[in-house]
This record gives sequence, structure tokens and C-alpha cells, in this order.
Amino acid sequence: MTVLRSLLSHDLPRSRVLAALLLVTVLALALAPFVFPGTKALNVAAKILVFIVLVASYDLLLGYTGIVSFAHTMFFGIGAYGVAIASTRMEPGFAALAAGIGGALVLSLLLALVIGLFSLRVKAIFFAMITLAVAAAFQGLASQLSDFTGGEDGLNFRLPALLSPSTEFLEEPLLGVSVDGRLLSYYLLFVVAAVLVLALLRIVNSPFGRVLQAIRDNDFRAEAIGYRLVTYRTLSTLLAAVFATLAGALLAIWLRYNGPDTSLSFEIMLDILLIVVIGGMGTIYGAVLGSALFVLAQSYLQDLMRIGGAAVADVPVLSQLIAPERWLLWLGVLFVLAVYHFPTGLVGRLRQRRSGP
Amino acid sequence: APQEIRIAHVYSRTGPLEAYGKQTQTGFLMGLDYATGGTMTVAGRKLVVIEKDDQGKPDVGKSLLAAAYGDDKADIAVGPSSSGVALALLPVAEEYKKILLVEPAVADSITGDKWNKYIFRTGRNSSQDAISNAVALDRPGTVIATLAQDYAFGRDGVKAFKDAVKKARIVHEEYLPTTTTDFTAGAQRLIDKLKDQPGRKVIFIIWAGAGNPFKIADLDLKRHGIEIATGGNILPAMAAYKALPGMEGATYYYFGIPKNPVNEWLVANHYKQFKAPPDFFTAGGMSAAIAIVEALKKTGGDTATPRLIKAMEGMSFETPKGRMTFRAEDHQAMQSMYHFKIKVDPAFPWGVPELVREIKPEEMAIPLRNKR
Amino acid sequence: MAPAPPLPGAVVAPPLLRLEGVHTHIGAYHILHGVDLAVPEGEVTMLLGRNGAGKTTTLRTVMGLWRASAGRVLLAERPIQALPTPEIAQADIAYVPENMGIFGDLTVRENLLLAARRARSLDDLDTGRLDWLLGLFPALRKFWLHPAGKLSGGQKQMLAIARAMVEPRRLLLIDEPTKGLAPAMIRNLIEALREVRRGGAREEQPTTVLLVEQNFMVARALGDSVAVMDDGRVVHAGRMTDLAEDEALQHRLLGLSLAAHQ
Amino acid sequence: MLETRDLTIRFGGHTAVDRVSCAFHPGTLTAIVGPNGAGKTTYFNLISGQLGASSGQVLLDGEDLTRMAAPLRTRRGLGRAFQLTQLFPTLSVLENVRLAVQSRRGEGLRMLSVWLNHRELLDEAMAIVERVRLTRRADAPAASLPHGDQRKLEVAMLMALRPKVYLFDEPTAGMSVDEVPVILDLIRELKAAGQHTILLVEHKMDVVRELADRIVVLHNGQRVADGEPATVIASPVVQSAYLGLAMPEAA
Amino acid sequence: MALAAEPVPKTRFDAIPLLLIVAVALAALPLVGSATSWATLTIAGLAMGLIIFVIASGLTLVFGLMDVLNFGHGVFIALGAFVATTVMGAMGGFVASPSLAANLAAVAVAALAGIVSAAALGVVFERVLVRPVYGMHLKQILITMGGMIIGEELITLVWGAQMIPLQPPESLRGALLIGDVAVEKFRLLAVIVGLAVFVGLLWLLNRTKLGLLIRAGVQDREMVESLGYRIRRLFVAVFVAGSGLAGLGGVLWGLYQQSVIPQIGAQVNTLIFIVIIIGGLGSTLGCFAGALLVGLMANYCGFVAPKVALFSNIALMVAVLLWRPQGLYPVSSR
Ligand SMILES: Nc1ncnc2c1ncn2[C@@H]1O[C@H](COP(=O)(O)OP(=O)(O)OP(=O)(O)O)[C@@H](O)[C@H]1O
Ligand SMILES: Nc1ncnc2c1ncn2[C@@H]1O[C@H](COP(=O)(O)OP(=O)(O)OP(=O)(O)O)[C@@H](O)[C@H]1O
Ligand SMILES: [Mg+2]
Ligand SMILES: [Mg+2]
Repeated sequence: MTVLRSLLSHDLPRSRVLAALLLVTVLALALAPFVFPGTKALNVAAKILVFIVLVASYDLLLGYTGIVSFAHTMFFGIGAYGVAIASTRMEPGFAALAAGIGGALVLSLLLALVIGLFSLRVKAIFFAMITLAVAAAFQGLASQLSDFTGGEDGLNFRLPALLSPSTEFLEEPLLGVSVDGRLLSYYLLFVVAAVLVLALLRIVNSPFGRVLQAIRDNDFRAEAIGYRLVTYRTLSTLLAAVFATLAGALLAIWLRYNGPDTSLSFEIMLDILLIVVIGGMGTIYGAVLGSALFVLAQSYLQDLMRIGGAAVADVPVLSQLIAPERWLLWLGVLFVLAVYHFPTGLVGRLRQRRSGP
Repeated sequence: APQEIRIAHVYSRTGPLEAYGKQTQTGFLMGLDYATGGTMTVAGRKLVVIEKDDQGKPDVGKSLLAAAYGDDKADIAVGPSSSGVALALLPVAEEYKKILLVEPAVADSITGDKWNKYIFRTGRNSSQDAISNAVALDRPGTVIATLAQDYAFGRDGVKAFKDAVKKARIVHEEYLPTTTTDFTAGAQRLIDKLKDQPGRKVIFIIWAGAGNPFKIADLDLKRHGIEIATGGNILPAMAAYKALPGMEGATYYYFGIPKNPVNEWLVANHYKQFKAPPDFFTAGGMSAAIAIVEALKKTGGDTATPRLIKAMEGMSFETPKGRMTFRAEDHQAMQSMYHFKIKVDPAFPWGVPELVREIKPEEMAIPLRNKR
Repeated sequence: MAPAPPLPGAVVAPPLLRLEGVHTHIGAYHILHGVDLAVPEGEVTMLLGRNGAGKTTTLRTVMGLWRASAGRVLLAERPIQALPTPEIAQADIAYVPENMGIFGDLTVRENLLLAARRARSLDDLDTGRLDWLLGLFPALRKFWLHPAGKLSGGQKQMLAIARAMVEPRRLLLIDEPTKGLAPAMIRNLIEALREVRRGGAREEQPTTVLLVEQNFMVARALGDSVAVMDDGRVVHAGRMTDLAEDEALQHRLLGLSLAAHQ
Repeated sequence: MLETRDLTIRFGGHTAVDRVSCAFHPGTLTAIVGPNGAGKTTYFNLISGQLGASSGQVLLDGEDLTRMAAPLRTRRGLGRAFQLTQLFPTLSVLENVRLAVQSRRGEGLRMLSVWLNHRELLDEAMAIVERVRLTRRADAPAASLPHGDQRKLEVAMLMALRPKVYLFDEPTAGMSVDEVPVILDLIRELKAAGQHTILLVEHKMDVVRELADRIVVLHNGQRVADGEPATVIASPVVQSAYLGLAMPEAA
Repeated sequence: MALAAEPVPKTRFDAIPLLLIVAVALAALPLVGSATSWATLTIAGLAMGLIIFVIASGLTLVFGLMDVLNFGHGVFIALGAFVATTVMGAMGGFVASPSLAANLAAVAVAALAGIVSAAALGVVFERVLVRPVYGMHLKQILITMGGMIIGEELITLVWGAQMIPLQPPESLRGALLIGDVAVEKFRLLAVIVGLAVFVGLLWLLNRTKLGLLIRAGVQDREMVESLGYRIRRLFVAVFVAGSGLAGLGGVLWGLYQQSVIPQIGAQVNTLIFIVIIIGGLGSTLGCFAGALLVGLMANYCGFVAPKVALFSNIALMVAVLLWRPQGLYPVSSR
């Protein structure tokens, strides 16, 4: 128990239901290759892992520091492009991976520094809008530098042999699952994601993390008791950028592809925002639950609607509404309802019920 | 017992290319119907189509194609609508060692440097587009300036066009950001470049997606004797051509142009089903379906990939665009293109392209760009 | 402590505002536990009590900014507890909230203009009345066209009070107006409130005032009647003069000791 | 020693603090009085760094702080309680104070330890919460406190900083009569300790008379009187401009 | 007024941003080189600026008065444009007629229909989506985005996913020639509409109490209600007005583009956000100045250095914010 406690940085779920849900999510992700066989299911699980890290890193920025930025996908994209570009330009191998991630981290840190310093010059809402434009510009740049980035088409690349699907480690499938590079990649993702999330949990529960919350609440007061906004805001931006970059690298490793739509698009930014809010801002756990729910909905809503659509195929307007083409409509409705009904997010809602420690 | 043959169709059922995707899908289903004579079986095996929505996103498409080959046990796949998605799909086909018949994504690199032997394409590629247009416009004494989007697609298109132009003179290449909405600046630059040139003056436009570059015609280009030329497009987009009577170019398909039984069947049945003519991508979808059925007929219903590849390399088949042939080297379907001239007919809400001349595959030297 | 019954003969004028058994909850907290209060017409009633006694909550409940979960609020015998806030205000009530409620982005002039419901532009305002107010609080004239957010703490307080008095009202609810005011300004304020209550030359009718106050000197100088709250209830109600004379009672109700004030 | 030399700030055409020179010594309590809008709060803002001076200097123990940002001045030993309460509204009372303690001890940048494990900070914060009699409310969010308690919390955060110079801006405004002594006792204790410089803005003259060693009067941004409480209060400028006594019709 | 006998001088009207526009135009002259090219670019740029202004004005109005960041603004633009396709389609006779009056009538009816339908959607938007999230920027962003997705999908459901042509009537096509300078006729119409909207808004905001009330309501809604105003209704009214303006903008934009797709609103989102940031988030005058600057810069950059045009808007925004961190005409304290 004490190990768990210190692993979670003393920030326990504080709700039985929440604890149970988290446990289920973690177990499901840990056992996904065996419990949910199939290519699609594994892809969904991997996407959930990547989003958990990505969203948790954004929660540090938004939920804990109160900075609204639309440029978070930029760092995500840098991480993904780092791996992609290094792997296409260099011999595929761990050296390329390391170089790609290293280079991406350096670039992310530099950009985050500039953005972080800019955030002090303008008011919060201006900052948000500026990051929106910066993100758009970055996307434009990625498309312009097509010699490097593959432009709109993106980059397909190969990974070290150890991680590629064609590498089989066992002759026979284990529990019906072939033990190959893909399985290894998945568990690599799982372990890295777990470490990163626990690290974020530690950061937000450190003395530093508490200062961030104070700044979010009243930055004027925080300055007046001796905390320099420059230092804390910038550090928070840098940290969030680092974690997002790593999430991007994970995505690229999993997909063995990267392009502007995959890691830089505004749509992803929106998904992140929504997940943070659905999950519960300033909780980190919200990122875990939110990502799982959202990615599941996003991936299976259309299938669900196909079934529903078939059932009402003869009803004129309804059948059109439920046609799988219109899945975004329902995602939008879910989106709105979630913001509506979970003002404090899923985690906030569960904690309010005060069910046990 | 003969099992079914599973064909996955990955396309943009939603997303920015939804309208295109729908046309391809319609054409594809009609094509299966036509090629199997309404039985939906080949060599006693039933054809089953599995639809996948890539939403126009490469990563989604990639995951869906893998799921189609892996989980749904698709024997063959068709799609997708966008080139970006197509490029992400290529390695998946290679990984699963199954055929991907690309339709209608156009990027040259699909059958070029990113190609692998599992990739075939019924759709035209950018080179075919560009070269046919070059053939249509290439006359001595003509002065051409190009207007294209400033990204890889636009630049490649212009390059292929330039390579194919032999007699005319290209004096200027104008690239504008893909997000351009006000074309005045670009138009003014083009006017300044062209107005004092001798001979016939043409602005050749390669533009896909948002923005309406044909608006530059509103700047009264005629006073400088400048014409506009461009390729074909979907019908709603050709509404803008109404303002450009007499405009010349080359198109991939217009329902009124090809004269052959397949097209006649397509137009008639499409009218019957949808009260509208088939559009640009409908024909492509049909061609893809015909190609698959013909290949399966050749193998006697055998879906083993090596046999299919062997059957398809060099295979010719009849499509709404006439006879197509998969070139053995890069698996690109060689096909006719159509030199047209726009006529304004009040009966149609778009500018009607009238056939000037069919450009036969033999007339176009489509370069091989893959490293085979 | 059981609520002290109103002293016999305490109510000279019939109450303009009456609260009967008002309970108010804020979120999960039960704040007012059955407030009974009568504010006689034409008088200044002081509402006193320690920090957290529920004075602010009482005023906010009258304004409908928080909803009474039980009990009635009657204005001239008309129940108003279910009305939306704008309608309560339109029943001719002006309110000065504890946090002053200044519109910081608007100028002093615009703040006053908004408070004058009947005026479309400043030219419609009663110039005499405005002059009188600006005479009481000269700082407002000085910063007439400045954003109100830039005013000093006391100046904001003046603006909040002036805003409530820019047009004659039947009932004034004021929450701690003297907080942050310099002594000279407190004098002016007392003067102004007396004038308003008298229904002086400019008034169409006498104004009834319900005033929350911590400063007992001010309370004594202004109040006709008084109510003391503790823990969400009114624990004493009566005439101000009676309370002013009874030091033991002051001590018991308010914790006043002679050392704490002059 | 805290000193201001010709400290001035102008907002557009309006000079809110006008060439104020003053020195304040450790162990003394100086009351700053003046009519509303005289520039008292602005003067504090210039000293603690919320506003930058148009001209003039702020010196603490000989070091020039004029161009220094507010947080650095706080770390140099300038502590401030605000006239309009400034709290961390969603954080608990204890956490508000703990953050101030943490800042003083310079532990804000630790990222890898868990805050709950820093017991000493919590204990110290709790002691201060007890001193301002907010123990019962220690876990309540600051926003839910009644006005008077918020004022006490404001003061508690200042105490937690243990500065060399205490700047109190109307600490007792809006506080009920029985609570005022809590704050006044705190200030008395600080004064008795003898090594702190204390500046107090207060409109309650009885408080000023009792606590202050010296009174500085600001009027229209200028220092118009300075000295012993009794003399200053008796001076005509205070009697008329501040207390409003010279105006016979206002009696 | 006698009262303000000796008020502290009021801040004077700040003409610098407007002069900046003139300066930019003049500075571009030597870069462009030829006077006719310059004139063509300038006139087209100003007209484009005014179109952008109409599109963005609703957004800045809603943000400036109500502090609501409506990321779903684009949906009103799209709706306006789609309604216009239907109306213009139905009025085929008027559109095809050679008479200018008939043409203008068709456009006017389309504009009206666009405004009304966008305004009606605005009512729904305000009630269902925005009302619960007043004062919470982040949730506003999210919920209005959600609304935008739903709206776009519903539009696709009604009008289909394919592009719909929207041809302006005959007499509004082509250009007028002034010497060698070509001025598109449609842009002239846009100039007139844009200026009318601008003047109307300024009047409403500066000459009536309405603007004041709503600004006050944003800062302290409880207080405005305590003063006896029904702020709810006013908020609805403003939101509806903003939506209606977006609808009008959509009609203009659709006619300008000559075709309409469901994403038409989303496509201009970034552009209009940049414009209102440059203007100062909430200032109508600022939005006006910002839109003109953006329109001009796009043309000058596009002519002088097309590569740069992609980033010209963002560069302009950064430059303006470095100079004035709160935009050209700051709306105080936000
Ligand atoms: N938003 C809130 N949430 C929870 N409790 C609240 C809230 N506002 C006030 N309270 C509680 O209600 C009680 C009464 O508060 P109220 O502000 O009415 O007191 P008051 O008599 O006006 O005190 P003061 O003299 O300090 O202004 C207090 O115990 C306070 O903690
Ligand atoms: N940021 C600002 N911009 C413009 N004027 C300001 C600003 N801050 C303060 N002022 C003006 O400076 C003057 C002094 O204000 P200050 O807050 O220092 O007064 P004060 O002495 O603390 O008064 P009070 O006793 O009412 O709190 C006031 O007239 C105020 O309007
Ligand atoms: Mg109170
Ligand atoms: Mg002050």
C-alpha cells in the first residue's frame, strides 16, 4: 500500500468507483493483446496509451497552471516528426530513434521557451489565440518543408528490426497471440506511458506543482508572495512540451508513419481539450479515463451506428441521422453533453460522491 | 464449398473528401454489378464488399487497412480517396502481401518511388493529367504561365506539365498558398508577366481543394488577350467554367465524352438510380471494380496474391473510359484522356466540355518513376 | 441563544420589508436558519453581527441573488422571494453589495448612468441630485471620465454608494458602506443617508434603509431600529436607542468591549 | 531600514504619488493616513513592486530595489497584505498559508518530492492559521470564508512570509468588532519583537492612535505631515482634510 | 455638460492604427512598382478587408460585449452561405435577368434569408450551448466547437457533402475598368455593405446604453440584475445579432467564392480570429482596422513575395502584438 501510495505521489483516486475504473483501464491496457485480439483493437489500445500521455501533459499546462494553449499538438508533432525524419534519413535502428527523439526534444524546448516567454507579455486569452495561429503556421511550415517532412503526404518509415512486425520471437503463438515486434512495440509503449504518467503525477503533487495551482488561482497573489511567474510558467510550458514530444515519438513508433494530419491537426488539439475536460481538469487521472473513453467512442461509434442504422433503415429522417457517415454529428452531441454534464469532469464527479478514500 | 471473396473498400466516407468518396463507392458497386452481370459472383465465389471510412486521415486509413487484411481477412483492397492516405497504405499492403488497387488517389509517387509490387492503380496519376493537358495546349507560338498551389502536389503537377510541353513557351510559374482566398495579387503578377507577350497567352491552372482561382477571370483578362486553361473536375466545380466559354484543357472523364457500351450502361443506369449523370469519380470506381472482376476471372476465382499479380500485370480491360491496360512495370493503368473545349449550354448548370480529341494512351509518354 | 422577541412597541412604522423564517442554502451549506426581520418604512434599520453571522447572505437573499429555500420575503406585503432579481430591483430597491460591484471597465460616468434606470443618457438625469451627490463625494467628479477600476478602494466605495442613490428609491440595501472610507467621508455618508431617509426636498418619498455595518459608532449615529444576527438567525431586534444605552447587551450581542472603541 | 526617495508615479496626467521621501526604521510602526485616493495604496504598490515608479527610488537596507520585480522584493523581505483581499480562492485556508511558507523557505522548485512529505511546512502553516483563529476553517476553500475571515487569512499569509518590512493596508476593514483585536494583537506582538519595520494604512483613528509610533499623512500624493501621533492628529491639515472636523456644517 | 466642469482630460481618439493602414498602403507603392498594379491591389485589398470585417464583426461583437469566445462562428457563416444557394437557386429568374435592380433584389433577399436563418440558429446556440458556460472561456471554446461540428454535419445532411455553386448575378460579375485598373463589381457591393455594417455597429455601441449595459453585464452580471435590468434578454439579443452578421458575412463570402462547401466556415476561422486579435478582441473599430490591414497585407505580400503570403497574417499579428500587446484598440482590462 505504501509503495502504491508513493508511486501515486500520495494523490490517491479518493473514490472507490474511480479507483475501480482506473484499475480496469490499466488492466485492460496491460492485457489488451491477449484479451482483445485483432489488429484494430490493438491499434485502439495503443492510441489510448499515446493519448493518455499527451492529454496528461496538457493537463499540467491547462488544469494545473491555467494556461490555455492551442499549440500543444505542435510539440506532439515535433516528437512524431523527429522519429519519422530520423528514421527516413538515417539507417533504421535505435540510433536513429535516439537521434530523432533527442533532436525533437531540443527543438521542442526551444520553441516552448519562446512561447512561454511570449505568454508573459500578453493576456491569457490573447495567448490562446496566438498559439492557435502559431500552430496553424507550424502546420503550414511542415507542409512547405516537404523535402524533410514529406509535405501533406507524410513519411512512411521503418523501425529497428526488433520493433517491426515481421520479427517473430516465438515460433508458436502464445495464448493465441503471435509474439512479434508489434507485441514488443505495444509493451514498450505501455511501459513508457506508465512511467511518464507517474512522473507527471509526481510533478503535480510536488511543491512545484502546488505553486502552479496557486498561479492558476491568482497569479497576482502568487507573485506577491515571492513566486516568479516567469520561472514557473516557463517551466510548466517546457515540461508539458517535453512530455508531449515524447507522446509524439510514441505515436510515430507505433504507426511507423507520420504526417501533418496525424500529429499536427487542429482536430487533435480539440480532442485533447475535450478529453481534459471530460476527464476532469487538474487531476491527471482524468487523462487516463478520458482518453480511454474518448478514443473508444471515436473508434467504435461508427461501427455502432452501422448496427443502429441498419435497424432503422426504413425510417426516413432518422435513418439519415444515424447513417455511419454522420458519426461526427453524434460525436459532437456527446462532446456537448459531456461538457454540460460533467462540469468538473468525470473524476471531479466521482470524487464529489465521496465514496471512500 | 466455394467461399466468398472479400474486397475491402477504404475511402473517405466522411471528412473533407466525403463527396468524392461517395462517387467512388457508387461507381465501384455499379462496376461490380456490371462486370459480374448482376450476379456478384466470380467463378462461383460470392463477392463481399467491406467498407471502411478513412475520414481522410492517413493514420486511420492505415489502421483500417491493416484491420481489413488482418481481422476481416480481405483478399484485396480498393481505395482511398486522398493521396496522403494512399501513401500511408502502401506499406500495409506490402506487409500483408495483399493487393491494393489505388483509386482515385493521384500522386505520382504511389506508382513511383513509394511503389511496391502489391500496388495497382486504375485512377489516373498526376503525370497523365499534366501531360494530357500539355498535349491539349502545346502549340507553337503559345505562351503559357502556370498557376498552382504552393505545395508538393502543385509543384509536381507543374513539373510534369513543363516536361511535357515541347512547342509552347512557359514564361512564368505562379505558386500561391493552398489557403489563398483572394487571388488578385497572383492574377496581377500573371497579368504583368503575360500582357506584353506575343502570340496566344494562356494561364494554366492546377488547383485542388478550397479557393476559387477561376475568379481571376473576373479581372477582365480578355482586355490583355489572356485565356485560362485547366483540366476537368467534378460537375459542381465545373459551374465556374460557365464563365469561361471556349476554355480548353484535358480531362480524365466527363460523362458525355467517351462513346462505348460500358459508359452508355453507366450513364443510363446512373440516371435511372440517381436522376443525375455519373461524375468524375464514379467512372473511376467502376473501372476499379471491372479490373478486379476481370483479374479474378483470369485466375478462376483464385485470390492468391502472386497469381493475381501475374494476371493483372499487362492486363487490359474495358471501362467507361474505354480500354485500360495495367502497365507491367509500375502497375499504372494506361488510359485515354480527353481534350475538351467548354461550351455554355443553358440546359446544364455547368460549363459543358465538348470533345476536341481523344488523347490515346500511346500519345502520352508517361514516365516510369518507380525503381523496379 | 433563543431569538429575543421584539420589544413591545418597538415597531412604530409598519414594515416595508419583512422576512419570515427565511432559510438559505449555499451549495451544501445551510447558512440562514430562519431569519425573521422587519424593516419599518421610512426608517434606517441597522443589521449588525459578527463576521460570518449571515448579514450579507440576508441581503443577497432579499435581492434574489441567492434563493430562500424556505420562508417568505415580503415587500410592502407582497411576496418577492420567487421573483427574478431584475424584477425585485424594479420594485424600487437599490443595493450596494459587499464587494461594491463596480464595473471596472466602465467610467465613473457610465457606472452612474447605468444605475439610473429611467435615463437614456446623462442629460436625462436629475442635475440637482447629481450635483448633490458629487458634492458629497468630490472624488467622483474628479475621476468622472476614468475607468472605475482604477479608483482607490475608498473611491470605489463612494461610487457604489452614489450609484445606489442616483435616483430616488423606496428601499436601500447597503452592505458595509464605511469599510475603507476615511473619517471625513463617513461623515458625509451619514449626512447623505439622513437626508435620503428624511425624504428631503429632492426626494419624492422618504427612503427606507437597511444597512449592514461593523462600525458601531456609525450604527448608533444613523440607526432608528436595529437587528443583530448570529449564526444565521436574528437574535435581537429593537430600537437603536435601547441598544446604544445598554452596554451589557452590546457586549453580549456584539462582543463590544469598551477598549475596542472610543 | 526601508527608505523611499522622491518616489513618484504618474498615471496619465494624474500624479498619484508625488515625490515622497521617507525612511522607516526597524522596531517602529508608522501609520500612513490620508483621505481616500490620497495615494496610500499606490505608495505601498511602489514599495512592494506591484507598480513601477515613474521616478525616485526604493531602498531596503541600502540596496536599491526600484527596478526589481515584485517576487524578488518579497524575497528581499518586503511583505504585503492587500486592501482588496487577494487569496487563492479554490485552495484551502491552510494551503494558502502553506504556499507562503514554502515560498519563504525557497522550496517552490522541487519537482520530484511529494508536498505532503514536507511536514515542517505544513506544521508551520498550521501554527499561523491557529494564531489568526482560523483553525476551524483550515480545510475550507478560501472563497467560502465570510469577508472578515478572508481579511484574517490575508494577514496570515503576510505573517507566513516573515518579512523584514510589513505593509498592512487596512487590515481590519470590514472585520467585526470582536475580531479586530485578533489582528491588532498580532501587530502588537510584531512590534514588541522589535526588529520589524511596520507600515500600516488605517482609517480607524483609535487604532492608529494606540499603535503608531509615528504618523505620515499623505494628501494628493504628497507627504503633508509627519511626526508624533498626537501632534499630527492635532494638525489642521488632518483635522480638516482627513477627519473633516473643520467643516462646521458637516458635524 | 456643466457637470463635467473640470474633468480630467478624456483619452483622445487614437488615430494611429488608421494612419498605419495608410502608411502600409503608401509604403507598398514603391515595392509594387507600377501604379496601376498598386491601385488594383489596394482597392481589391480594401474591399476584401471589408468582406472579412463583415464576417468577423459578429465574432468581435459577441466577444467584446459578452466575453464569449464563439469558436462555432463559422457555422453561421456556412449557414448563411447555404441558405443563399437555396434562395438564389429559387430566384433564378432574378439572378439571370440583365437588370441590375432584379439582380440586387435577389442578393438582398438572399442576404436577408441568410441573416434571419443564422440569427434563428443563434437563438438556439445561445439557449442550448452558450448560456450554461458564460464566464468560462475554456468551456465556451469547447462547447461552441461541439456546436460547430454538429452544425456542419446538419448542413451536410440537408445540403449534401458536395460543393454547391453559388454564382453571383450577371451584373455583379466581371470588373469595371478605371483606366487600366480593374475593380471587380462584386467587391464594390461588398464595400457598401461593409461600410454600412461598420457605421451601424459604431452607432449602436457608442450612442446607446445597450453597449454599456452588456459590457457591465459581462463584468458583474449579478450587479446589473440588481440594478433592475434583464440582462438575459440583452445577451440573447447580442448573440443573435452577432450570428446574423455572420450569416450576412456568409452570404457575401459564398458569393465571393462562387461556391459553397460545408467546411466553408471552418476555413475562415483562423483568419477571422487573427483579425479580431489584431483589432483588440472585442473592439469594432479594431476589427475594422485589423480586417483592412489583413486584406491589404495579403495582396501586397502576395504580389511582392508570394512565399511570404502564407505567413503574412501571422507575421502581421505578431508584429502588432509586439507593438501593442492588447491589439490595435485594446478593450480595457481583458
Ligand atoms: N460562497 C459560499 N460558499 C460557502 N459558504 C459561504 C459562501 N459565502 C458565504 N458562506 C458562509 O456563509 C456564512 C455567512 O456569510 P455572510 O457573508 O453572510 O456573513 P456576514 O455576516 O456578511 O459576514 P461579514 O461580516 O464577514 O461580511 C459564513 O459562515 C460563510 O462562511
Ligand atoms: N492604475 C491606475 N491608473 C490610474 N489611476 C490610478 C491607478 N491606481 C490608482 N490611481 C489613482 O491614484 C489615486 C491614489 O489611489 P490609492 O489607491 O493609492 O489611494 P488610497 O490612498 O489607497 O485610497 P483609499 O483610502 O481609498 O484606499 C486615486 O485617485 C486613484 O484613482
Ligand atoms: Mg458580509
Ligand atoms: Mg487604499
